[in-house]
Amino acid sequence: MPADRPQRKTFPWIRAFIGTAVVGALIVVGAQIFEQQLHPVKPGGTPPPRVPNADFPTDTFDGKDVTQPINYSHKLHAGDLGINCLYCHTYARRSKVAGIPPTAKCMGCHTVVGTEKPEIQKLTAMWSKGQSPAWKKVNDVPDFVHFSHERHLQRFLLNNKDMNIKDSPDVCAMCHGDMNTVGVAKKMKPLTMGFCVTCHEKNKGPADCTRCHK
Amino acid sequence: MSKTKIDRRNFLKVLGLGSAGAALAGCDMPSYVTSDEGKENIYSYLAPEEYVIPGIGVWYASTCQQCPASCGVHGRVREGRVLKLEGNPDASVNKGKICQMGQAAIQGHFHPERIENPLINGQKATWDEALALVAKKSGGAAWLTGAMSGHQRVLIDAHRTAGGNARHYAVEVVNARPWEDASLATLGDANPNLHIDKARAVLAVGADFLGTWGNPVKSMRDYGNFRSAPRGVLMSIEPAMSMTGANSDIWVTARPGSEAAVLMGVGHILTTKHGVSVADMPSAALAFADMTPTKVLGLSDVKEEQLAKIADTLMANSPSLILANANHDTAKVAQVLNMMLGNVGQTLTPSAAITAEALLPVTGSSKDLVEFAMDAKAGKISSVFISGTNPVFLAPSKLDMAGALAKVGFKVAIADFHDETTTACDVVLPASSALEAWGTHVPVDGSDAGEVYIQQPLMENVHANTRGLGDILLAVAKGAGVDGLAEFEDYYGYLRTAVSALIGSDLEGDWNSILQKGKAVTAVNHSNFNAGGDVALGFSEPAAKAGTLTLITSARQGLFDGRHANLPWLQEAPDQISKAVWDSWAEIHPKTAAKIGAKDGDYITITSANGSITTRVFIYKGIHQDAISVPMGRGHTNYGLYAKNGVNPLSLLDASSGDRQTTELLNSGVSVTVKPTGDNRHLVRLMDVDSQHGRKLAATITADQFDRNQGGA
Amino acid sequence: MPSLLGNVFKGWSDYSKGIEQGGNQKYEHMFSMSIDLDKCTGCNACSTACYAENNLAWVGEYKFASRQSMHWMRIERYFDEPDVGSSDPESLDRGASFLPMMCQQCNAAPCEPVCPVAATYHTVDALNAQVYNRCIGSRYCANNCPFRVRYFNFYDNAPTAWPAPMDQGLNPDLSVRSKGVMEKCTFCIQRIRGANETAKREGRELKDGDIVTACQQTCPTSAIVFGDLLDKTSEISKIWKRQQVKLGTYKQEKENKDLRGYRIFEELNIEPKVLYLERVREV
Amino acid sequence: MSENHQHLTNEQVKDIDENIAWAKINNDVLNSMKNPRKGYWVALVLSALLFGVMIYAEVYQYRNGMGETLLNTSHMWDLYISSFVFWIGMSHSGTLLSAILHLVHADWRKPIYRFAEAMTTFSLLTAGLFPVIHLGRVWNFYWVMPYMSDRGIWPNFRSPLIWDAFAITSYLTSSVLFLYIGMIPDLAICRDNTTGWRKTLYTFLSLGWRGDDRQWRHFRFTYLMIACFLIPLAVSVHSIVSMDFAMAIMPGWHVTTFPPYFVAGALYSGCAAIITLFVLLRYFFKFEEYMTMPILDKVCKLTFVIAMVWTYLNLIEFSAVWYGHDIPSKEVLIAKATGPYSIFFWGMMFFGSVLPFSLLSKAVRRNMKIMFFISIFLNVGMFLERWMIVTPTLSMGYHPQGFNVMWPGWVEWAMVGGSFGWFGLLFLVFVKVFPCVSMYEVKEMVYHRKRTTYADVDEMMELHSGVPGPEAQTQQSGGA
Repeated sequence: MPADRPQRKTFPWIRAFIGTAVVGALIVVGAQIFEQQLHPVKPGGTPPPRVPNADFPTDTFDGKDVTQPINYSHKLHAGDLGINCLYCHTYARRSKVAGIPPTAKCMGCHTVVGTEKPEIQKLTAMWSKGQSPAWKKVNDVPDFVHFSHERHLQRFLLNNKDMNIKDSPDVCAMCHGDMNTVGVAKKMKPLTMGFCVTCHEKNKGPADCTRCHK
Repeated sequence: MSKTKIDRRNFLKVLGLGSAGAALAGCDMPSYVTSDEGKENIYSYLAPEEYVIPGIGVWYASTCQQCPASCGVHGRVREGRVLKLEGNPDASVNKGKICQMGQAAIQGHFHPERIENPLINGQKATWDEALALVAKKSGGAAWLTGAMSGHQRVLIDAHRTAGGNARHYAVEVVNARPWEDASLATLGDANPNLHIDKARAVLAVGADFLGTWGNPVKSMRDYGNFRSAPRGVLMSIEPAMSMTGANSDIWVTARPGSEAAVLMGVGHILTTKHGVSVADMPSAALAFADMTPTKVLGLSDVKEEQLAKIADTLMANSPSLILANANHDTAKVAQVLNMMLGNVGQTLTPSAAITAEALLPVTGSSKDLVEFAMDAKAGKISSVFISGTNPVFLAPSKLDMAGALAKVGFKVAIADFHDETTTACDVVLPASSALEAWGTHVPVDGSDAGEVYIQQPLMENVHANTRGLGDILLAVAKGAGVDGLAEFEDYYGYLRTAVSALIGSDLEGDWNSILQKGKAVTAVNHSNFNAGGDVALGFSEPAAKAGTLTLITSARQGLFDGRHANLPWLQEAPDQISKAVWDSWAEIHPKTAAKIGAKDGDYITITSANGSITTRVFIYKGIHQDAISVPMGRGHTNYGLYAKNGVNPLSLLDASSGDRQTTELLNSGVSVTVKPTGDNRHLVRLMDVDSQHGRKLAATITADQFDRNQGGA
Repeated sequence: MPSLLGNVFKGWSDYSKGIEQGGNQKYEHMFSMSIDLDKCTGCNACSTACYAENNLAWVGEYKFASRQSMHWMRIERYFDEPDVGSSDPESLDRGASFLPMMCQQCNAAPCEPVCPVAATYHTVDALNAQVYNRCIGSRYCANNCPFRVRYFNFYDNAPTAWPAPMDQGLNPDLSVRSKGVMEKCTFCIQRIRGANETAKREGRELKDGDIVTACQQTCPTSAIVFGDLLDKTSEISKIWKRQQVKLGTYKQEKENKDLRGYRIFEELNIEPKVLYLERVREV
Repeated sequence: MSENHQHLTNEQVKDIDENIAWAKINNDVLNSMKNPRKGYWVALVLSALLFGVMIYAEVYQYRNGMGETLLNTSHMWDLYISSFVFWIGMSHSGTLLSAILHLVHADWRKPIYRFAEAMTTFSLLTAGLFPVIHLGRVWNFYWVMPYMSDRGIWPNFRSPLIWDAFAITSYLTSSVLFLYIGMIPDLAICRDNTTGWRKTLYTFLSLGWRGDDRQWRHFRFTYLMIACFLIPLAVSVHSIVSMDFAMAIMPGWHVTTFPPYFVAGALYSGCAAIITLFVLLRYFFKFEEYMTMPILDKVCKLTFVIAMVWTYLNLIEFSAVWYGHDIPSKEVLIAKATGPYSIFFWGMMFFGSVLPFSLLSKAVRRNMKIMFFISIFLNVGMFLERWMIVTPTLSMGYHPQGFNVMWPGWVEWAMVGGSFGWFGLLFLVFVKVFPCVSMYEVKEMVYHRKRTTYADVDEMMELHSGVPGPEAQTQQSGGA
């Protein structure tokens, strides 16, 4: 039986090309979106930091706003009034956790200062009832990460040649960003492992996993 | 971990909120991957002291209440929660060491099944209601407790004397009563100090001093030195292998109840072969002369060469120490041998009790358990407070403890867990755990340092509505109108004053140093042995004839007498000998197994005159052919989720197993019959092999090699 | 980001060189343990202390029966060879021997090279570290461990093991292991790091006795000694010296045959760092 | 044809009848791809169900934890790894037939190498599942692959598991390539003879194949190249898989002869699988003219030889252990033979080393039914072999405390069964979408056989079948 002669087929270059282009485009866009999830950066970027090291070691990170039981403003206390971080977060010097200042410390001033403000009155009410506010954790790392504030403060306060560090806030800013610019605290650095490792490699921090993961 | 020394009371004030929100370091259930902000809460302290730093553990001294031994402990407190217990180096009984039961105290403390509120007839009630009811109906109440000492005992006595001097029954099934009585009879001192570390040879006859006898931690600490060069020799004579037996160099198995005969046989050889003089004790000499090796063999299946070996070792290694708790007779023989061998004064020294008699410990006995049941049945007890013991579980079924309690008009339980007894009580007062309460304790054993151990709270109550034992006792005593207590609003206040009186100083500094060390040191009066004089030695034939099985309810470190059966850590800690977990088992000898036709994992029914239990067999050679050993501790009927499994061998005991002199329910003596049910399930054990398969795992060398190098290490 | 490729081939292998390469010279510490089997009474105190210190999950009878338990430190009980227990066929004539068995922290650990993601590796202080959050649960390491001391989280044990409020008693210094992760004895690494912090805080070097593991601390007979082998003055290195046991060999030549020190399975050339002292027998 | 074949019919002596018309070849093969019969759908549904069970088991295990497999502290690996090795082994058949035999010009392979090659690919896809599902934290499986991240951490390149990952992926890629390249001319034929979506597909896949000399020249060259490249790869892959065990220190695993042993076992199971599929395809697709008795005969002989090699290596291993000084290894060996797993061990020895001797009989070799079951049993033996490598070692090992016996739970069995479902699914789809017999190579074969039989081939062909000569044919329908 004579086979019918087919017309010659040529390879569909056009279609192949378009297909590839579409797939490639999808991949690129997807990667972009994923990256956005990883490090969301506010369009227009964050305002230029006033505190040194606020943009070190990686770019800033725009965490979501957290509503706290008391609308505490870091901008006011640390920024405008210029209170040192370690005045309130005093545990950071001596312990692995920086901790939240005990209510007594707040009341130290606020029995006389700003008593007319509603937020302060909220605090005073709690204090008199003997409760402590249920703060939300903002700079939170997974529980298998064991970070020591004490070690890091010591390292960078005592041994900071040509690092542009004058005072403890400059050290805090390395991981917490420029808290002078925000009201209620928000996460201003990614605090991912990459973030930590980058700094560790730059500053010869320990490269041993079990320093942080136990 | 720096052991910061701090002022206790301020710490308590601080903790007002410390424990309420203790998530400062994110110690909640871990969020594995999340690092999102705003997920977890942080609570701050209200007004902490300088030394309270989140993230840094602080160590506070207290006293362990897991067994009557009362070891001193340090508790690591962080973020207002106690996380770990360790021995208190300043406590001379345990010197920084504790046993697994002490380690597991944490789990009991945070246990989900704690009693959280006062109960009246099982209904939730307020403290005021409960205490009012108690005050109303508990006139002339008797007390049924575990071993008890310190100011808790003082309060109980005060309450009793105020209310017509009803009796205080102290129940401990695992006790040293035979030894105490024999020592009292022979040396005139119930609790002579033992110096195992000074002895070159120790012979333990049913006295499991490495497991549960006396203060095991102290004994083990001494045993550590005892084993370092020059190395002492440990021998034991017992029907079934105990922890002490498992560490013995010479282990001799004797028919249950015949231990006294064996010891006398040893005495026989000592007198005849080694010519040790018993001139000053004619009747003892008679007894020894009478107990010839052949007779011993007939009574106990112990061969002459074994006796000789023991006697030779005792002679070769002096000073030695002979400990016996099998029964009164045996203990007496042991003491006589100690005198003969000149151990008295060297490894046995007179005890030095503290001068404050009121604080001295009431050591428990199972005799009190029996007598309580009798008195209750006879209607002699109108009302009773039950604390720190579980009579319904411990009592042999023959005593019908439940029925006896039913006869008692008004029953108050002071407990932190629901158990068989609390359900039988009219009022249940929720006690805080030992780590939440104040108290003082005087160890039975051996501290002639005159130490009174302070039990102080290591954290705020986990359950807000519980109260410390001391506070409850105080409230009850107040309710009963005991005078002189009105001024104290809480037990802390009472204790502070009382201890100050004890040490003759109420300076803040002294009090703080007491709290830091965890002990108060007070005066002791040194006594002397009034040994000498003749001692009549008797041997009572055991009830069980040769060839019939005798039940041994052995006590093991871990679940102890059953009070720890609700702690998963201890349920899952493999038994020291059989390596079984989470269930009961019956140890029998291969020959016995062959006789009754049972193989490993078979269920057998053990029947005595008072009932029967069914459990699985574990077959090995570390037990006498006429013995069957079922460790006590399991078989609870109402002790929570984790204590459901196993059987309770204590229920099979009865007075026939009693010691003639002390009328103690001994842990051996009931003759039983055994028969397989036909079921078989593999006994869950850590390991199914007894042999090392030729690998060099646990290697051994001979003692002479050891001595040649002074132990090497 | 500097040196992304920096540690592609270095890091994992640095501290686990075998004997052929003459061992590793770069350790800062070399933590080791010695256990005197003659003092060990098999009382389980160390094991329970480990549960309390290291957030070990208890698993219950069923899982224990399927050998899925999590006890990092287990006390094994053997009766003596060859006659398993005694010369007397009727009964035993001496006690058992107890063997506390935990991770031996081998210097040439067989578990390390086989882990696909390098979740277990040798640290600069000669510890055989296990990084829980890196582990993907291929379980190759456990297969390759001659001691069978690596325990795998076959289930999510946390909810059953720590029902509220038991979770309040968890040790915050180390993480609770999740489902599908391998774990093992770490020589109480949280205590080691803690002691390091304290030493740094006080501006001094780590000294012998700073680090006390949970098992060592509680052992009632003080059978366990722990310390740094590189510190020649430490108790532990004295013991190794006295026992004439050397690292870096799989066959000990002692001039004094009566010494008790030995390492289990050292003939496999894996360099265990736990020194056992033989049990003594009266014969 | 030697004398002893005289009494046999053509169908029994000749690898293929040289008088098949080429158009008929096209039609037969193309028909095999069209309108599936009821049996096909039944098979498809069955495989789908099996695979569904696998999915369910995986979800169950994922939610409840690995413990559901009844693995324990001593047995950290079990059936998952065995099946992994088993499927990797299966994959070696295709390579053997298509690549090795291609290089040695054994042209009887031509009618059957295509589905063998497909089998390679699909069993690799199946094997790839197991290392992933056996992970405790399966969602992190990609951590074994080296990829740049700002954490700057890398997999451990010393671990045989990493080597596995690399070996398998590269093997998969190249075998897919090999399968595809080899199919291009046939795809062109399909393109010319189909309509609708198939036409679109084949048009795209056949890369504009016209079958002119230049294309043929490049095609042959490429095909040869990949074949050469594939052979060392095939050998290395299973050697590396064997190193998962050989690199460990456990008694019974730490064996020097493992790499060749594994490769032999792989080829063995592969050949057995080929026989199975051979019988099935021949039966279902009426491929009697192409998958002829003599070819089966040759495959069986090949299988027998490999079986003997495997047996030899087995005995080598045993004797090495037996006369060696390694007591634990000896214990493991004895436990294998006498312990709780002994029945499976002896089953493996019987199916693997004794059963093959039945292949010595021509009657057996040429009996489809018997061969079908024999081939199945051979593969059962091979599966047992893998199991007996993994499990007995773990049940003994060095430390007595770890001695225990473990039987896999239903989850593991479900996964193993499901893997067959998954394989069947892929294969069934393949035979309906792609030509499972290489048309152009069969034509070549026929042509060459004609050469041997007749003097002037082209005239004869005119004579017999009235179709134009090969060159014309080539021009026409893209065939050889």
